[in-house]
Amino acid sequence: MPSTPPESRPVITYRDAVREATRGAMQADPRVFLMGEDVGRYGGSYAVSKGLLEEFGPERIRDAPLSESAFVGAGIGAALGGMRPIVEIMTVNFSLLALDQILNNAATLSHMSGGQLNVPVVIRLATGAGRQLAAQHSHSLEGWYAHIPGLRIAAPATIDDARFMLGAALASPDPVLLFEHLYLYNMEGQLTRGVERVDLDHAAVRRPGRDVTLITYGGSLHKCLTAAADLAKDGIEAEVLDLRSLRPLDDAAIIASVRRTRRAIVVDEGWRSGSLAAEVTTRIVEQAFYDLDAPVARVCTAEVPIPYPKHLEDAALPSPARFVSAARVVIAGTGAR
Amino acid sequence: MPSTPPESRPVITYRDAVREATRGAMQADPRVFLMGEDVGRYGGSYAVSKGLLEEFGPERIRDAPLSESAFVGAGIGAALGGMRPIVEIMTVNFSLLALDQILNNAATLSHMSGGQLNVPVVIRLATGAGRQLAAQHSHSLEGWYAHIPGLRIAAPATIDDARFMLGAALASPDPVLLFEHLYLYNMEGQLTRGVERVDLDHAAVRRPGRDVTLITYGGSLHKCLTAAADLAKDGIEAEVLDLRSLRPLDDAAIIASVRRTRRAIVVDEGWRSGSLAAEVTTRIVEQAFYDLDAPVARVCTAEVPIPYPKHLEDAALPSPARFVSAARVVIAGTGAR
Amino acid sequence: MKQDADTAVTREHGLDLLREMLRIRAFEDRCYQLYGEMKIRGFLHLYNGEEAVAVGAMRALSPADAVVSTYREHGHAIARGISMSSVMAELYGKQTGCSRGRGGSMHLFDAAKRFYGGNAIVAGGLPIAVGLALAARLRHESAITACFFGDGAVAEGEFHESLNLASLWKLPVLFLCENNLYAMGTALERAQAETDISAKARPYGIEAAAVDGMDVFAVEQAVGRAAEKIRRDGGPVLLEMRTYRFRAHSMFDPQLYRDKAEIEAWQKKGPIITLTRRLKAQGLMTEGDYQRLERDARAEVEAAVRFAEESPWEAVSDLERFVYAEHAS
Amino acid sequence: MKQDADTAVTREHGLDLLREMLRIRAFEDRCYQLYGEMKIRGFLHLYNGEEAVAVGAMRALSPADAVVSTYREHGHAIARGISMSSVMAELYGKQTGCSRGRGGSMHLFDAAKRFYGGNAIVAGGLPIAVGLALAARLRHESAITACFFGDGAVAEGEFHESLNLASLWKLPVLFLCENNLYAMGTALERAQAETDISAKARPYGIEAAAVDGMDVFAVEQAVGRAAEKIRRDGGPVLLEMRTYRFRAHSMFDPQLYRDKAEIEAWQKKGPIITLTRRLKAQGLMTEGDYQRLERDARAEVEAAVRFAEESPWEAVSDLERFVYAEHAS
Ligand SMILES: Cc1ncc(C[n+]2csc(CCOP(=O)(O)OP(=O)(O)O)c2C)c(N)n1
Ligand SMILES: Cc1ncc(C[n+]2csc(CCOP(=O)(O)OP(=O)(O)O)c2C)c(N)n1
Ligand SMILES: [Mg+2]
Ligand SMILES: [Mg+2]
Repeated sequence: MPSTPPESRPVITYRDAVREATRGAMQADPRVFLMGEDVGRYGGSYAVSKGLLEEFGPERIRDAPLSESAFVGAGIGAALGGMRPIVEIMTVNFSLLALDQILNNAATLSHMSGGQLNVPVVIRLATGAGRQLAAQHSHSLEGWYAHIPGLRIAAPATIDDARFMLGAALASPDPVLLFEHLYLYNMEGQLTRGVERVDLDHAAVRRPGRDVTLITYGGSLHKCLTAAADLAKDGIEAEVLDLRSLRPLDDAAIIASVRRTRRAIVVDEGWRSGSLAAEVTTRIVEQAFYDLDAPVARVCTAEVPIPYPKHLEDAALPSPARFVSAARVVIAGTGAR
Repeated sequence: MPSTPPESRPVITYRDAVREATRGAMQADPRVFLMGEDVGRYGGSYAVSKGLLEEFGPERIRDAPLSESAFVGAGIGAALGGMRPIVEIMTVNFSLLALDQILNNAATLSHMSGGQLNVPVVIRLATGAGRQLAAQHSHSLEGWYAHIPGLRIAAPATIDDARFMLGAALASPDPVLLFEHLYLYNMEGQLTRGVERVDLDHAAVRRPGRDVTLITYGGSLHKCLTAAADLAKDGIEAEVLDLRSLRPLDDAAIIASVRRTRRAIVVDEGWRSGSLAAEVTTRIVEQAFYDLDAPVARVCTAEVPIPYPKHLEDAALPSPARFVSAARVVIAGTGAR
Repeated sequence: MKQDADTAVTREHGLDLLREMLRIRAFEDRCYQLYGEMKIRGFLHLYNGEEAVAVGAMRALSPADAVVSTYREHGHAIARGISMSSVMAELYGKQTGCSRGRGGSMHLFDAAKRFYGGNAIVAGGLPIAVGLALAARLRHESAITACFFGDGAVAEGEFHESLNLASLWKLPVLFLCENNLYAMGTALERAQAETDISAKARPYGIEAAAVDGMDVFAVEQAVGRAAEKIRRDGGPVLLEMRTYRFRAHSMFDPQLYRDKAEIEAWQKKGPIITLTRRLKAQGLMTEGDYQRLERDARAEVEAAVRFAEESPWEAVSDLERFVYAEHAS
Repeated sequence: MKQDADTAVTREHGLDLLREMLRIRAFEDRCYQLYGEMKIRGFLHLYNGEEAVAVGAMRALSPADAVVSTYREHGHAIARGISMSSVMAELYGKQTGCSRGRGGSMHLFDAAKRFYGGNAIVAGGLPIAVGLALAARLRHESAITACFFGDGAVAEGEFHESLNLASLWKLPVLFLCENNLYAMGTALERAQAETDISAKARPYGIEAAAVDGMDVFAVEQAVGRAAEKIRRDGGPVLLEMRTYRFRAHSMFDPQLYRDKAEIEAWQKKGPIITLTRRLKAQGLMTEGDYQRLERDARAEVEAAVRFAEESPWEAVSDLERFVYAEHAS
C-alpha cells in the first residue's frame, strides 16, 4: 500500500503503546481489569499504567499488596469467574513466588477438568537485564516458562506488537504470559499505518537475508538488527527472524528461513544451558538437519547470576559484536569441525 | 577385579540405600540434619526416613509444617550458619512454592557476595510420573532446574548412586538438588563390592555399544537398558549413557560416546519443548556436528499435563518401545531428510 | 452453636441430611474396596468421619455459589450434587467421569455446578477462591465462593496472602477449614505455634468461629449464617470445622503417628452415629428408615460402579486434547 | 517506651548515636548526588529518615549475632561496622567493594561481620534468618539473628511461614519491621486489612511491640530488651519500628502517592533533629560538637568516595568466578 510520510503518524514509546493497548481493551470490554503491585497510584513501576487509575477507578485498576501468589491466583480465579484479568507482575523476578499458581493451576485447569474450564488470564511481566539491577532483578525466564504446556508465551518486541499483542492475548481462551523487555519501554517508534491487530502465533521476518538467519525475540531483536546492518557492510545478508511467540514456536517460519539461508544463529538473553535457543536449535536439527551447511550456533547469556557492574553485565549479555563474530564463524563454515 | 557371587551381598532397595546414606552422613557429621514434611513421625512420604527419628531425635529429624518456602529458606540459612542440612521437599511438585528461595537465594548468594558465602544445602526431591498421580503430582522438572547457574543438579539412578551421591552432595560447598525418581524407591539391587563413594560430576556408561548412544538419567535409565537389550536381539548394539549430573553436564563423556557411535537418542521424562534433551542435543550439534551420521533424536514426555488414567499416562511418557523405534529410524539414517 | 443445633428439626430435614452423609460414607467405603481391587489408582484420600462438614455446608449454599475444594473432595462433590456415577467414573479414569477421566480422585470438576475442583496442592485453591469472589464482585453478582482447605493449609503462605486479600478487598469468600487435627502424619500442634485456627482470622479483620464439625446441624447453621452475613456485608468469613479423619491419610499411610484409642474415641462422636441416635431419640426416625437409607445409598453406589465399569476409555489419540481450549472464548 | 527513652543519657552515648546517624545521613545524601553523576547505577534505595532504627538496633546487638537485611540496607551495613569505603566501593561496582562489586546497592555482604545481605526480594530474607537462628540453636550458640524487613513484606506468605516456623521451633530470631508506612507507592492501609503490624505477631505466639522508630534511644532499649529475652527464653520477638522514609522509594519514583505536607510533618520528627535538640536541651552537646560530628561524617564520606574512585574494576576474565565455590567446604 502507498505509505504516507512518517511525519504524519505520531512517535510514541513502547510504554505508550502498552498503555494504549490496556486502555483500549478496558474501554472495549467491561470484563477486562488490571491488577498488580503499584499499577494504580504509583502509575506502574515502569509507568505503563500511568493515568489509568484516574480514568477507570480503583476497582478496575487494582493495586495489590505484595502477595504475588495470591493476586496471580486471584487473576486465575477471576478468569474462571468470567472476567478477563490483566495481571501485572512487576518483573519476572517476582513471578517465582507465583509459579505454583501459574504452573499447577493456570496451565493445568483446562486439561485436568477435561476441557470444562478455561483460564483466559493475561499476565504481563517486565523481563531482562541491562540496567545494572544485579542477580535477583535481571532474570530472563521467558524461555524457561515456554517449557510449560497449557501456557502461551509471547514477547512483543516492536511498537506494533506492544500496541496489539495484548488484545490478541485477551482474545485467547488460554492463559497468556506477555514478556516485555525492560529495555524496550523507552523505545520510540510509529505504529504501522493500517495495522489494527496482530496474531499471537506467528514469527515475523524483520529483515530478509540470504546468508544466515538470526533467530531471536524481544529485547535481543534490536541487537540482531544492528548486527545484521554491520554484517551487510561486509556483504553478508543476515535474515532476522523475530519469534514473537515462544510457546508455541512457529516451526514453519523457522525451518523455512533456515532452508533458505542454510545457516542459523539463535540468540536469546536466557542463560545458555536449557535456554530457548537450545530448543530452537534442536528443532532445526530435527527438521532441517540435512539442509544445514554449518552447525547451528547460539548466543546466550553467560551462566552467572547477573553481576552489578556495567562492564561485567555487558560481558555476560549477548551483544551485536558476538552475533557478528558468530555469523562469521558459521559462514566460514568452520563450526565444530 | 574378581567378582564374588552376588548372593554374598544383601539385596536392598533404592529406598534403603538413601536411608543408609542419610544415617551414615548423620552419624559421621553432627552438622548434618534432615528437615522436611513428615520426615519424622510419618517416616517420610516414601518411607525413606523411617526409623531415623527414633535414632536421631526430633532436633535432627525435623518435621516441618506445610511451609515449603520457609523451610527451604531455613535450610539455606542453616547452611550459611555452618550446618549441612538435608532438606526433603516431599516431591518436586511442591518445590515451586520454594523456587524463589532456591533461585534467588541458594543459587545466587555465593556470586552476589563475591565468594564470601557458600550455601552447602542438599535438597532431595522425589520426581517423575508413572504412578497415576495426575497433572499436579507428576512433574519431571529436574531438567528445568538444570537451567539455573549456581545450582548442582544430580539424579541417582542406581543403588550405588542412591547410597553414595548424598555424601558427595553434602561434601559440596554448593547447593545440590538430588532428584529421586519415585519409580525407583522400590527397585532392588546390591551395592557394588568395593564402592564406597561416588562423584557428583561424571556421566557413566551403563552399557557399552557401538551403533547408537541412548543418553538418559534417573528413572529413564532402566527403560533405556530394557530398550538396549531388545535392540541387541536385532544385532543393534546401543550404548547407554547415564548422565548422573544434569548440571554441570559431562560434555566430555557425551561427546566421546557420540563420536564412537555417530548416532544419539536423548531420553528424558520432561516435557519435550525446553527439555534437558534439547540442551544435550544442542551440545552435540555444537561439539560433534560433523561426527553425526544422523540427526540426534529425542524421546520425551508429551506436552500435556499428565492425565490420570493409565493408558493415557503411558501414552504420554517415554517408553522402551519408543526408544527402539527411534533407534531404528536413526540407524536407518532416515532422519529429517 | 449448641442451642441452634438443638432447635426443632423436622423429619424430612433430618433424614435428608442423614441420607447425604450415608451416601458419602457408602461411596467412600466402596472406593476403599475398589482401590484394593486396583480399579482406582493413584492417590486416594477418603472422607470418612468428615461427612457432616460437606453435607451441612452444601445444604446451606446456593447453586449460584462457587465451590473450591481439595484433593479430599469426594464428599464435597457428591454433596454438591455431582452424580455418584460421574464421580465414580472419574475415579476409574473413564471418559464419562466428571473430568473426562483426566483428573482422577484429586481433580473432580463440574463447571455447571460451579465446582472448581479438586486441587492437589495444599492451599493452592485459596487464591483461586479469592479470584472467583472478585469476579462476582466486579460482575455485581450475589454469589459467594466457599473454599475448603485443611488444617495443614493454614501454615502455607497462601493462607496468609489470601485471607489478607479477601478482607482488604471485602470479597465474598467463605473460608471453610476442615480441621481434622492432622496434616498427613503431622499433628496440628507440631505444625502451628498457636493451634486455635479460628483465632488466626481476626488479625485480618475477618470474622471467624469454630464449629463442631461432627454435628451436621451446627455446620449447616453456621454456614448459613456466615453466607448470609457475607451476602449482606460483603467481606469474608472463616469457619473452623472441628472434625476427624477416620481412615488413613491416603492408601499408603501406615498411621504411625496416632493410636487406635484416639481414632475410636472420635468414631464414637462420628457424624452419622450421633445424628442417627438423635433422630431416633427424638422419634423422627425408625431403625427401618435407617436401614432403607443405607440400602438406597449402597444401591446407588453399586449403580455408579456398574456405570463406571461399563463406561468407555478416552481414546489415546485424544491424549493432547484440552491442553489448550478447542474454541475461542 | 517513653519513660525508658527519657532515662538519663550520657554525653558519650548520646554523641555516639548521633555520630552514627549523621554518618549514615551524610553517606546517603552523597549517594543521591553520585547517582545523578551516574557513578552509582541500578536501583538505589536511600535510608534518610530511618537512621535511628539501624543505629539503635545495631548498638544493641552483639558482634556474634547475625543480621539479615533488605535492599534498603546502606544504613544497616554502616551501623553494623562495615566500612563506608567498602560500601561505597560496592555502590561503584569496584573490586574493593564489600561484595567485590558484584552485588551493588541491594546486595551488601560481610561474612566476617555476620551481615548476610542485602536481599532484593521483599520478604526473601525472613526464611534465611529463621535458618541462621536454627543453626545457632543446633550448634548451641547464644547468637541471635536480627532480620530487617519493611511493612510491605508483611503481606508476603513468607512473613507468615517464617513467623510460624520461628515460634513453633522456638528459634532466636528478632524480627525487625521497618514500618515507614509505604511499600513503594502503596500505603499500608491499602496493603493490609489490619494495619497494626505488631498485633500480627500475637497469633503466632510471638511477643511483639511497636517502637517509636524516630527515637534512637527507644529503638536501642527495645532491641536490647528483646535480644535479652530471646537469649533468655529462646523463641522469637517482633518489633515494629514506626518510621518514615524522607526520600523517594528509589531514584525512579515521582512520589505521586503522598504529598509534601506529610513528608514535611515527618521531617520535623526526624531522628537526627530530635536527638540534636534533646542533647542540646539537656546540655550534653554544643552546636560546636554537632558541627564537628557533621564535618567528620562528610570527611569520612569523601574519603570513601576517593577510595571507590581509585579502586580497580574486577577483571572481565573473572566474570564467571564465584558462581560455584572455589574451595571445598
Ligand atoms: C504444597 C503441598 N505440600 C505438600 C503436599 C503433600 N500433602 C498432601 S496432603 C498433605 C496434608 C494436608 O493436610 P490438611 O491440609 O490438614 O488436609 P487433610 O489431608 O487433613 O484433609 C500433604 C503434606 C501437597 N499436596 N501440597
Ligand atoms: C517479591 C517482590 N515483589 C515486588 C518487589 C518490588 N519492590 C521492591 S521494594 C518494594 C516495596 C517494599 O516496601 P517495604 O517492604 O515497605 O520496604 P521499604 O521499601 O518501604 O523500605 C517493592 C514492591 C520486590 N523487590 N520483591
Ligand atoms: Mg488435616
Ligand atoms: Mg515500607
